[in-house]
Amino acid sequence: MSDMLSLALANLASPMVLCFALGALAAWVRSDLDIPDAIAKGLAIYLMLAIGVKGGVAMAEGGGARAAVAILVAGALSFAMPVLAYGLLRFFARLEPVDAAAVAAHFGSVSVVTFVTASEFLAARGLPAEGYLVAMMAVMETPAIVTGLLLARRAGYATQRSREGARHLWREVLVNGSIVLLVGGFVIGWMVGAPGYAKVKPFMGDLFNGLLCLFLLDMGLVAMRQLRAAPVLSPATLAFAIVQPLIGAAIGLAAGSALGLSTGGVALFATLCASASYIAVPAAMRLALPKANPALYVTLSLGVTFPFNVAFGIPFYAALAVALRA
Amino acid sequence: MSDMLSLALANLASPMVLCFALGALAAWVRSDLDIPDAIAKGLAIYLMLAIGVKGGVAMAEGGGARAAVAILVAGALSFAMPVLAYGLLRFFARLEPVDAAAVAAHFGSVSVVTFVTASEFLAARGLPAEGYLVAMMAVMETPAIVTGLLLARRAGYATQRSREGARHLWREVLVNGSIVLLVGGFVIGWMVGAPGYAKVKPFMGDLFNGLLCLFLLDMGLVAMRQLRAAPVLSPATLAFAIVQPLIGAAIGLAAGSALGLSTGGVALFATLCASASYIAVPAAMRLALPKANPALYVTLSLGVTFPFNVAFGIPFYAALAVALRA
Amino acid sequence: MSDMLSLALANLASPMVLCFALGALAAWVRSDLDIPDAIAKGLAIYLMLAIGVKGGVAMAEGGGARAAVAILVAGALSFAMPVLAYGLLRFFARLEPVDAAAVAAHFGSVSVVTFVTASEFLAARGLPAEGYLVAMMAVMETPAIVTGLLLARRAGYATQRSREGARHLWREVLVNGSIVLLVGGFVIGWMVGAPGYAKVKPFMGDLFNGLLCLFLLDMGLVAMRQLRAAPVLSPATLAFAIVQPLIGAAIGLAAGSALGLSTGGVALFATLCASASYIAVPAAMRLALPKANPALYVTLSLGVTFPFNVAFGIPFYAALAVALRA
Amino acid sequence: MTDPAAGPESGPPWMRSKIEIVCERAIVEEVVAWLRERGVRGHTIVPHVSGAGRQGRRGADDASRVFENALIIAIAPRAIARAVLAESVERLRDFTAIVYLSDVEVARPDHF
Amino acid sequence: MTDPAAGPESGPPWMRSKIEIVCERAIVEEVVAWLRERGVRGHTIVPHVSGAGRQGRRGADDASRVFENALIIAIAPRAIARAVLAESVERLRDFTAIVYLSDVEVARPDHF
Amino acid sequence: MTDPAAGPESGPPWMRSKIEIVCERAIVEEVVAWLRERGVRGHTIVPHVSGAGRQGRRGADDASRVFENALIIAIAPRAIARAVLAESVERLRDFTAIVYLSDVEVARPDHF
Ligand SMILES: Nc1ncnc2c1ncn2[C@@H]1O[C@H](COP(=O)(O)O)[C@@H](O)[C@H]1O
Ligand SMILES: Nc1ncnc2c1ncn2[C@@H]1O[C@H](COP(=O)(O)O)[C@@H](O)[C@H]1O
Ligand SMILES: Nc1ncnc2c1ncn2[C@@H]1O[C@H](COP(=O)(O)O)[C@@H](O)[C@H]1O
Ligand code: NA
Ligand code: NA
Ligand code: NA
Repeated sequence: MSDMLSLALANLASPMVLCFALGALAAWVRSDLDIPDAIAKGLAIYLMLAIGVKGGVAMAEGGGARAAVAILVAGALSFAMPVLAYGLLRFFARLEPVDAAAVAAHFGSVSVVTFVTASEFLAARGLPAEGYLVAMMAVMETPAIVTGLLLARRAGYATQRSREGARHLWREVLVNGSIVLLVGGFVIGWMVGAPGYAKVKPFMGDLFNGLLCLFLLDMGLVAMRQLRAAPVLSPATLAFAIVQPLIGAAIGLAAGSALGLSTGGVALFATLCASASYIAVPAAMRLALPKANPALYVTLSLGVTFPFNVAFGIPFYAALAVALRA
Repeated sequence: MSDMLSLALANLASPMVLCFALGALAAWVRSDLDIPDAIAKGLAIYLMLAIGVKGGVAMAEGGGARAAVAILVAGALSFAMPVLAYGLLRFFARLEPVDAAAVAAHFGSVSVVTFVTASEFLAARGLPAEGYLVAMMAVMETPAIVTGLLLARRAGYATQRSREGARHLWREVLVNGSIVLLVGGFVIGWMVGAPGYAKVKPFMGDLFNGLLCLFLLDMGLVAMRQLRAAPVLSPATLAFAIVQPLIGAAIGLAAGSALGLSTGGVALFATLCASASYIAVPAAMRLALPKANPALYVTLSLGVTFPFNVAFGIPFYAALAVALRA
Repeated sequence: MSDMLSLALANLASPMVLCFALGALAAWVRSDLDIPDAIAKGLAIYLMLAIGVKGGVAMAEGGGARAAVAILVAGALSFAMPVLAYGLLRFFARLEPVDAAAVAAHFGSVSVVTFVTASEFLAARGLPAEGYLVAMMAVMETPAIVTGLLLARRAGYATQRSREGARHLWREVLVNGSIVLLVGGFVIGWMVGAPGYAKVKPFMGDLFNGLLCLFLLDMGLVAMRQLRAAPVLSPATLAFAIVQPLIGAAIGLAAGSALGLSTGGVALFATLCASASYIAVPAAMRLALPKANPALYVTLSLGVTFPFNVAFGIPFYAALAVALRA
Repeated sequence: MTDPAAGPESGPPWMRSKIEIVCERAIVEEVVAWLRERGVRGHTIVPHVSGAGRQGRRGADDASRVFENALIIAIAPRAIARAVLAESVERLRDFTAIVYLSDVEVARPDHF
Repeated sequence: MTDPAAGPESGPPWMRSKIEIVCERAIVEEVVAWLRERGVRGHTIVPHVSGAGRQGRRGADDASRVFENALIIAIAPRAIARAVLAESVERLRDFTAIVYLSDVEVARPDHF
Repeated sequence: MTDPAAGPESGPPWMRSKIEIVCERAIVEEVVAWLRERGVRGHTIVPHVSGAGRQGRRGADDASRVFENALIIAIAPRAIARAVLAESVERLRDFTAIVYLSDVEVARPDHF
């Protein structure tokens, strides 16, 4: 328990989380502070490529024997989790089926920045995770989208029809930028191994925390602005965005332990299950389920669950993993 | 005296100042060289956040006992200096009251990039300044704007009236991006101290000079393009943009010494007093005093005073501070 | 021979070349991965400035006695090479004169990114080149444009007439951004030498490979998208884009040896002669020879020759230089 | 001046219609494909416009880009433009979008 | 074709006016607030346009952004557009700005 | 409403023509210089627009920028606009470009 508290405090006092808070505060006081779009996208590309490469290098170091099973389990969880979320959203939060399906897809998928923040948190505390967690993350992006669309179809909502539209949607889902960067980086890291990594370490390794600070500053701005602009949400809907991560984390802790992951790996997998997508899934839902309200799903995943995980979830899941493994 | 010369030469031969010169030269020969806007803004954000964090970390190391008084004095000087500048502009340069008030506000405020360039110059010469100089800079941004508006009102120029406009103006003045980054970075640095800083040092510390090079390259382009596009200015107006910094530096040297700052601190405070804003104040003046000519105030602060300080002012003020303290 | 193979494999397994391949693959599967324009331009500016500074610093270390002759020879080759290329294009590929002249100009000029990739490849293999190769590159950018225009004029195509247009063209040719950055960086590096370089090395030196990765990722995307969008080209035209680099490399190897360059220098000069411009020359041709088809010249230089050199040419030219010097 | 209702070819300068569509970025590709199908032969896109309408403010740079708008401009014969306008009501109903037409004069009638 | 002077509601497609304002960035928020006050129900902003007029070239990317322009587009009933145009002369006098109107046809009259 | 053909000065609001040119970036400076020569007193440029026309898709961010478009907007008296439109056919033939005109109303006739 005191472990947990000290982890939580350590998290809140890291420059990364403080930068996130600064961004949120700036948006709260309506400062004109603005990270140019191109810079924010450049930072996101950097983070995804670098985390992919790091994961691949770790994988090349060995220890990937269990990777295949773990990756399959991760994909299966992403498929299954939206069903649970849909249930909660329909029967407790009383959302319309199409909105419930869209939101559920977000929570079955994952947030790369939450993952990256958790990785750094764990690494700094001597709890590194297996390299193939990156591959597990990549594989969790998409299945939840399919489940979300199936739930919507079951409820009578036809998803988009035009051929051009469908092609566009599936490209968005299967080869979107983040999957390409994560998987591509992973393969590159795995091919070049430690000697190749040495060439790019000053960029991809040493700068990671600093660039993450800048990115989280932007995320703080974006999350808080989203929250300010959001329509009033029902208490039950808001509660969902806190409860679902906790349920997801519990599932992740159990599955991670069963898979025999390291303590850091268990904590990181719990974080993945607890996180919600706010990039790939919104874009896909907007195309496939236009009748679902984007302000709803983006606000829940980006405005509520993301800050919750960054500030409180990560140290909490880490403490639980430590306790579980002790 | 030979000290001063060698400092001046050392300054002119630094990669940072040479990059500034290269930018100016490129603009002079009308090269199409162009630093994308988003990159320039990203660099500015980096520099402000990093200098803020550095200042806060230095403050956390102790030695901040005198900070409060120094910060108050800095704010008071920013309030007072525009009155002097207004007098010079009205009676020697013979500007219209509204133009004189607008220009005066710029010279009472400060230039972050000049500060940052001076910091590096001093640090490289073993003359580091107190961490709270960053806070002094942040506090000097705004008061001069208020004085400028009061001077204009006294001369009969109503400042902007619409409620939306006024709200916008005050947000711009009180929580503009640079204040948020400087103060926010300062607080973060102060909270995380040296151990937290270690995590981001490869980014915020090691890269500082290199990124400053790139930013000064852009500033050279921007300053020279401003100068080329400028309307013809009277010799007295141009002279003001050189003389006022010298007066400001003298005041800063005196006040800094009286405050008991270190040699580096005195030099840096003199630089602050000598510098003129070309980001926050122009934006505020455009909103509050639309009748004032923006080509005038931007050309003087960005096209004349800024290059003068970067190339000659900084080593000169440093040499004076050294002489004063010897 | 086994040397050559191992060099080729080492090249293909470097993170830089793999990032290029990843970008190309992403474009091939029509991923929406997109490096923001501002980031790509910022990276290009960085690479040109950094390579210029590095070259200048190396030059300051001494060994530049032969530089003047080498630079003159490089310029002369850039002048002459388009004539040969024009002949091939007219008589084997059967292009129209105006298209042949435009394409020829591209192949007489050089590609900065190819140069930069080759520099890193050679440095990593203990084959550094002379610093003044950077100056040789800068001087090779422009002469080929003049030859291209002369060839077109000889064939009866008037180049652009309006005064504003001509002024614009010559500014583009003589003081375009890449020349300013390469030459400016070179002079700065030469002036500040190793002590000045130390201040910016974490940025300009240590990050070079990592940022080159990101840039090559973008180049892979851009090159493959260009190739996909390209009109169908005749086999002879496509063959030209492979054969001409080989001829160019042979000329470069001979000239470089005759000039007494180091092994690395010979390899790098061969790479320069083998490379084709896809930034400065297209822009100039579009202005000066609007009747020439931009899809043709951009596809050949960016879509075919550039990837060929990055993947196969560089290690091949290096192996030839090693063999020649053994 | 030529009569706007006179149809495609009635002497220089020729009258055409300018279709302007402000819509969410997600559907830009589909809208363009739809215009093509309707016979529009070219278009111009101004990316990254912001704005506000019945569905609130848009243009905040959220990471997913679902709140971004773009402006599509297409010059086409009047009959095609009218058909696009009429069809837009149904077709864009679930999306954030507005459509409006105006008259323009062009010099090369074969182009549009 | 409906008569442009016939007022807001006269059968499909309905006529509206397009107000276009090119102005310095500093005042964009205020201009939008003013349009809202006058009854305009939506707008679209194209940020970062450059240009030149009586006050010289604009668009150089100076750090303070005081030399940047934006283009505001707003569709509104003709009467409102006329009022905005008339009022603009006084209201925007001290600022860098131009205003012009044109006629557009829309399909959903309730929207604008 | 004033008659569009009535010439520069016929009572408020005054009629002017809006010239719009979508062209490749390379020639923007020259096009602007040409407009000035023809008597156009101001212009606005929307940089970085993409599009498609007879010459295929454009706007891919290639490094050389030869495939980038820009949109130029210029308000001018009708006679000047007509002259520009007529001259454009010859002048822009080798380049990627389209030109079209429309009518606008302005409040300050001295401005345009
Ligand atoms: N019908 C059209 N409507 C709108 N924009 C067009 C149209 N045709 C061409 N354009 C634009 O003008 C540019 C040049 O057209 P083109 O010369 O036909 O390739 C294209 O890249 C588009 O941006
Ligand atoms: N009256 C209007 N004038 C100009 N643009 C508008 C107007 N109404 C809506 N828009 C634009 O169209 C987008 C979608 O409108 P809406 O569907 O009404 O939210 C908005 O985000 C604006 O960019
Ligand atoms: N005749 C014109 N046509 C198009 N845009 C113009 C015109 N005159 C001015 N502008 C635009 O409006 C801005 C302000 O104009 P001005 O107040 O005349 O300097 C300029 O920077 C241009 O972007
Ligand atoms: Na999840
Ligand atoms: Na000052
Ligand atoms: Na070449």
